[in-house]
Amino acid sequence: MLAAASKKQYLFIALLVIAAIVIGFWEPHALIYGIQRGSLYAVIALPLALILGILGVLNLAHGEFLTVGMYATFVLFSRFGVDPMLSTVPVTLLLAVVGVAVYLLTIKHVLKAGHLSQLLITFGISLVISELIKSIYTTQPRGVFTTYSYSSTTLAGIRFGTYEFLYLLIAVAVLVGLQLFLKKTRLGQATFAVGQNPRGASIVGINVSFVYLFVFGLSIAIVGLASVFMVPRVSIFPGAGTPYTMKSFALTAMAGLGNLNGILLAGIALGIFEAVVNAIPGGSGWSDVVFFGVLILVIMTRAIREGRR
Amino acid sequence: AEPIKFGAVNPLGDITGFQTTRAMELAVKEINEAGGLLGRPVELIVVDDEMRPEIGAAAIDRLATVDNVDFFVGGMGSGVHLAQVPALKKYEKITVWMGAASHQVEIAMGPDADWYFHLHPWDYQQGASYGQGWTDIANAHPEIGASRIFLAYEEGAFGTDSYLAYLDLYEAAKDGEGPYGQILNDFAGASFTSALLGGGDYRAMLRQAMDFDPDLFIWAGYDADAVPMVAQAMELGFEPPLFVGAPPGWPANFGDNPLSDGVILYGMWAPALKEVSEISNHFWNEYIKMHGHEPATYFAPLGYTNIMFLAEAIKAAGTLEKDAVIEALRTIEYESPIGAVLKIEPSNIISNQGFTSQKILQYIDGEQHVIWPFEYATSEIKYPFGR
Amino acid sequence: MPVLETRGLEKRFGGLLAVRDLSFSASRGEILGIIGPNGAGKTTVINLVAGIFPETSGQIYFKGQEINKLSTHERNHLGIARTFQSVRPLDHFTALENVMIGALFGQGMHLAEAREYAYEICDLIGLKNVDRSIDNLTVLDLKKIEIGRALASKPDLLFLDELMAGLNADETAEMIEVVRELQRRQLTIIVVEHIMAVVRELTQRCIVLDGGAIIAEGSYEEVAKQERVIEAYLGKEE
Amino acid sequence: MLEVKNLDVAYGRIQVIWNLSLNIGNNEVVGVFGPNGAGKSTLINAIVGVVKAKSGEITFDGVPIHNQETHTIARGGIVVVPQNRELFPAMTVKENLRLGAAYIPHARAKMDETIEYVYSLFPILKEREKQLAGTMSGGQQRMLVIGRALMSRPKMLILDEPSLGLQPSLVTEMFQILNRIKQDDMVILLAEQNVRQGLKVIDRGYVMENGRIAMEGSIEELSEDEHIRRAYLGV
Amino acid sequence: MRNKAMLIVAAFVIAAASLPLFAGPYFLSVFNTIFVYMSLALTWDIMLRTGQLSYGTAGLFGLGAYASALLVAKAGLNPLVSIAAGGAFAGLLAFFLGFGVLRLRKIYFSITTLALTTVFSVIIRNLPRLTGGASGTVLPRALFNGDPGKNYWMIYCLALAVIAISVWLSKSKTHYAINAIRNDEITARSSGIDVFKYLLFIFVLTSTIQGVIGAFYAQQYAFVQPEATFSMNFLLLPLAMALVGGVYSTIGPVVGAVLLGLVSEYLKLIMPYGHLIVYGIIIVLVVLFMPQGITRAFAKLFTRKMQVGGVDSASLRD
Ligand SMILES: Nc1ncnc2c1ncn2[C@@H]1O[C@H](COP(=O)(O)OP(=O)(O)OP(=O)(O)O)[C@@H](O)[C@H]1O
Ligand SMILES: Nc1ncnc2c1ncn2[C@@H]1O[C@H](COP(=O)(O)OP(=O)(O)OP(=O)(O)O)[C@@H](O)[C@H]1O
Ligand SMILES: [Mg+2]
Ligand SMILES: [Mg+2]
Repeated sequence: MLAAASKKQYLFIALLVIAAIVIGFWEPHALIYGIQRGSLYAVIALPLALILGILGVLNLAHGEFLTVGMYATFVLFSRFGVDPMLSTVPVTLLLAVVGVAVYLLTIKHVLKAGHLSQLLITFGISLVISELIKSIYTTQPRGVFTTYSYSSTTLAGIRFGTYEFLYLLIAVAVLVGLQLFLKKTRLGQATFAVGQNPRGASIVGINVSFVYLFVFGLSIAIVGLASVFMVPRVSIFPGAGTPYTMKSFALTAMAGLGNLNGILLAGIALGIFEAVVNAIPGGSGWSDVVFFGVLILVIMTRAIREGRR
Repeated sequence: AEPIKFGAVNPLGDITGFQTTRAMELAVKEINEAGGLLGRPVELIVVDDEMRPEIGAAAIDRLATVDNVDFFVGGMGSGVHLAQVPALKKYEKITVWMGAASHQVEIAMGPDADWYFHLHPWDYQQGASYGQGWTDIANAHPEIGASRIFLAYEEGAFGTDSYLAYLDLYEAAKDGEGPYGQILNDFAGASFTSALLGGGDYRAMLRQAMDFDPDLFIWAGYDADAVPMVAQAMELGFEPPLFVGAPPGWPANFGDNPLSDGVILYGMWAPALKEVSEISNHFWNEYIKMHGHEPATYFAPLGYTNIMFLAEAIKAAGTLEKDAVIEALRTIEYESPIGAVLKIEPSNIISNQGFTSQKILQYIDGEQHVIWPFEYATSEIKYPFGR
Repeated sequence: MPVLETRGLEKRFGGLLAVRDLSFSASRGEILGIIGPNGAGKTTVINLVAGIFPETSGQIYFKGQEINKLSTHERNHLGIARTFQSVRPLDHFTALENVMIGALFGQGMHLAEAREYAYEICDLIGLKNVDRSIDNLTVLDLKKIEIGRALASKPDLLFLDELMAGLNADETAEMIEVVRELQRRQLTIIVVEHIMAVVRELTQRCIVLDGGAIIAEGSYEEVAKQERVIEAYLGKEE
Repeated sequence: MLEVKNLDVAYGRIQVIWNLSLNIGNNEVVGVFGPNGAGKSTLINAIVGVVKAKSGEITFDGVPIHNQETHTIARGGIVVVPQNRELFPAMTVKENLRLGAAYIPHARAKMDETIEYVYSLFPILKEREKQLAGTMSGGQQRMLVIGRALMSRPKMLILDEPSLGLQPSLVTEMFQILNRIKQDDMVILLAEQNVRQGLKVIDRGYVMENGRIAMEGSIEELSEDEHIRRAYLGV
Repeated sequence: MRNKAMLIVAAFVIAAASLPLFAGPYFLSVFNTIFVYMSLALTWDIMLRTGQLSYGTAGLFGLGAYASALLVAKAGLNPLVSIAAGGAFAGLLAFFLGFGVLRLRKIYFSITTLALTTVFSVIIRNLPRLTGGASGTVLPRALFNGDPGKNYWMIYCLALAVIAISVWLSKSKTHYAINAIRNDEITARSSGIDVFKYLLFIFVLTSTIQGVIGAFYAQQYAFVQPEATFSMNFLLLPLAMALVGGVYSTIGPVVGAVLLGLVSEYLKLIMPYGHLIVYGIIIVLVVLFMPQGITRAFAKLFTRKMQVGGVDSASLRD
């Protein structure tokens, strides 16, 4: 399922690279922005895909966990003067704990109740989290400003911001880490097995409930990691993470369920598409159409091709 | 005695609606402590609209029929308010509405609703008032020009309406007419997706602005866009001489951000007004005393104004009789903590419009200062923006 | 004219040729056995004829008409029905409703009519307590539901894929009776089985598949004697 | 070695096993026979913890296991070949086999060795090493699930209708394999419809009917019983 | 037993119909909204009965709203006619889209319907000449001039019609087809069910209803605006209502809509600030303690083995 890059994927990578080169010559900024934003989308989508693939839960509260991470980073910064970069470890751990707690309190009890109950419970959770944040911090945005997050360099006459390349770095690191974990560790292999057949997994000696707990905790921790690196670049408000739920869902579907590598590719591809449209004067208003248009196109072509086979 | 009931519909989950409500509570408290109106206490009944149109409309029905309020006050978003228009028309109670800037509301309300009073400047009025402001500033400071304006606008109703208004103003300015007639030579705009709606990457748009090389760069978005917008401009090296933001509210502690220095903003009010206005000072102190936090947006003093203005009119009318109160609302003048005298005049369609202009403010050394209108100015303009 | 005829039927799964150059036919009222080792391609043949997935090449004729291009439900309307090797009941329905589905859509009956007919079918195959929800039914009952649903669409051609697997001797005998009764009603039946006693009892003719191709054909007694069949399939036991 | 005492099992409100007791001694191969729906699979599922007992006690080597989770029971040495296979459909044949050993410490050490053994039993599995389990034919999947269970090197092997869907030659072969395993110190519990073949490997058998033990006895006793002969042997 | 149930239902229908005679505009307004969401919840549920989890209710709702509003604003169509036209437009579009979208299953269907919602709203936003763009279009007057009683009766009749359709579907041949499809498509096909035909029928039917409801909504409040009209609320709230009440049934979404609608109004009354937190907690608790929905939980309390809307509760595990 969570397969290594297939032949088709290499073809896609090649196409992406060619497109990237062409765009790079025509509008280098679009390429840069696209890669940066696309990577961010991918980091956030990866854990959603993981939870969807293994637990079968479409987590509607995904973006709210991202928001929680942002506020945690913000609090560390504003109360204790901790630079966001230094918050990486505590916030990631905190979110892991939050994930585990939410799992134990809620998700765990509805795993057998079917995916619709899970959908609803995550919707309820998202409501509770965002309203709770609202009542504590109001809707007024907060921010953590650091100079390094807006530094830029000029290369071959092109000036661009450097910080967001971190997103690419993190995306690759998270992806590689996840793949190594899934392929090379016994727990990772167990994760695959549980995703496909929990009962079969328990029969061969896998502790299924631990795998679920671990996957959920790990995923939310990754969300926390992403949130830390976003904080210096974004406004923090109760709805800050919300739009990423659907974006992540979109990337997961575009990559195809279980295809983690595809998520990074899809993220970057969509990021570049978006950036190109934005670069065209008057284009920005259409960028969502392009984002979702490409998504629909990819899903449809795949469905049609598979239907014929 | 039987209280006089004011029914308010505000989005309580949002900072604007939340603080508006708090400010209204302050006003009601002050009125009652001063003996109420016509010898009767005032009661404020607030219903949350959850920023959902149908909920906002139902709230009107509830206030009118269950709570039997005498007046309607409050209100923020145009989307919610549009849905309330049919209900308001049904009851034709005196309504003093403080928010909802979209001219669509005015169209929906139509010219005949003499019981409807609208306090916030309409979108087109705001555009016009800025033109006036920049003309004044350019006249006062020969080195400052605003002949090339670039407008960045968020893709929703708020931003788009601003853009359309600017296009009209620009058309007029080409013939030397209108508020921008004397200053504007060239105008361009580009849209962006607000961070509030999942955007937040302005760089493509900012690069278009940079290519245009404006004297005045202005963005119409939301508070969530403020910091990333300035910061991304810095990343790109984009430093227009005038960097203006026009969101309805600003992030908490924006002034503490080093990038804020010199950023110009449009708004109806700034905390610094307490230095020049008695009533502003009063409002500021009392609000903090009562609620323990500072008013963050101009909606707080506007909410206070909303109640006080209506109360003054009732006092002036000396009765709750509808025609008399309408007459009073039309004639009285109210010195508002917003930093302006509130006086009703007709706007394009409706006959009872309150404020018609915004102010030009600027972050200087972490504080919001008024730089125009000059009579309320708390500081000289800092020019040019940037280092 | 044979009820079913295939000509040069082939199915490829990636590198694997699961059915190769397969030509056979079945005539009205006949019970044809398809046997062969695990993975020989028996279920695949059923899936091809039923239109679950497309063939790689070859033709399928049903009652003289080429049906290659028809979709599964259209083939069912023409009169092809099948059971599944691992039972696939519709568990939102009662046993009776499962059977009704066949009558409703295979036959285009109205609800009341279909209900009547489903009762009839259940009677025929000896399915009792038909108004129960099916999630605590035994394997035998589930298998009966399979056959009942298939029958309710009044097929001319019926595939039975390992219908007897998992039944004990008693139950098997009961099922054999059911199939016999169907034959008396002029159905063409193709049975796929690994239980040789059943094949011997039921079939007039057998084809033996191995690696997707026919390696023997004839009555069970004939094919069971062939060295190749014994080696590839039956083993030396008994 | 395994002892089941007064077991009651219910699915929701429907009770399917009633006060059932049985035991299996060291080095024994025990068969459970019975008509469809008698509760054989339920009994097996209760032993391996897939369904929870309502009351009663199950001990393995003296250790109570009825409150343990399936994976703990598996690691403790009881492995099942489920009636409905429970494979990992989107994994290859080889991955499925390896998973059989990967989470059982003592089996993991001998993984490579065991896999060769399984391949020697079912050559088709080696040939199809890289095929996805879900695309294997019904009989091939049955081989795979038997192979996967063997990979765990269990102390006790429970087989729920292992011959289901296997070609005749393999059925024979499989029972031969069981005969061989039985000599390697393994306890086996076998539920079968193919009683004729089953009687060839077991030491002792139980007959279940309606969730209760209807009869218990040695092979001779069972094969001579008139009822058994008629209902299960088809004579 | 059956007669008694019929009597109770009839009493409810009549009581609800006569609400305007004694209830004030506020209650009418609250129930008006409840009926809007109830209808959406039912259509979402009907689609779900085929196994397809649609995220597109807001999109077709919005399209219906826009079609109707623009027909009134630009072509001067009678508002009542325009409501029908809004539904027809949504249905027609669904018919054409269906040929593509209905090839998809599971999350691919869900995300595509969601993506279409965004695509619709962005296209509408970017056609300012026709649609009024981001600031929307205001209609000269509200339906029935905002008369709460008439508006109530209108949406009440619409909701009744949707309930009737839902009940009829659960008694018709189509019920068997779509439940079979949800259960196992291969079995369904093999039993002669034309899967695509039924999916298309249900998709067009539910889309038409969503369009009608959207059109009514637009006419009642006399405006359309992309942000308000394509709001995610028109997806998430019906979804929550159907699930809280109990899916795959008529009674579930109906009860869910009434309950959640009233609860949210009541909560607002007793705690103006922060009531949405409690609302969220209630949803979480309902899922935890009544994962099959309130109606089934209660049905179980009263009868040992009750079937709700023809589906046994055990069949919810899918
Ligand atoms: N989707 C698929 N992809 C790849 N190979 C497949 C697929 N389906 C079947 N096969 C292979 O095709 C061959 C024929 O399978 P089929 O299911 O027809 O066998 P069968 O004769 O029914 O066997 P059995 O008696 O075990 O049921 C097998 O080797 C199987 O592994
Ligand atoms: N998940 C379940 N829910 C409810 N009832 C069940 C469930 N599984 C089995 N049953 C019922 O429990 C009883 C025993 O079933 P079980 O599968 O244990 O029988 P079995 O002896 O293994 O039969 P078979 O030979 O058919 O495999 C049957 O009546 C069956 O319908
Ligand atoms: Mg087969
Ligand atoms: Mg069994």
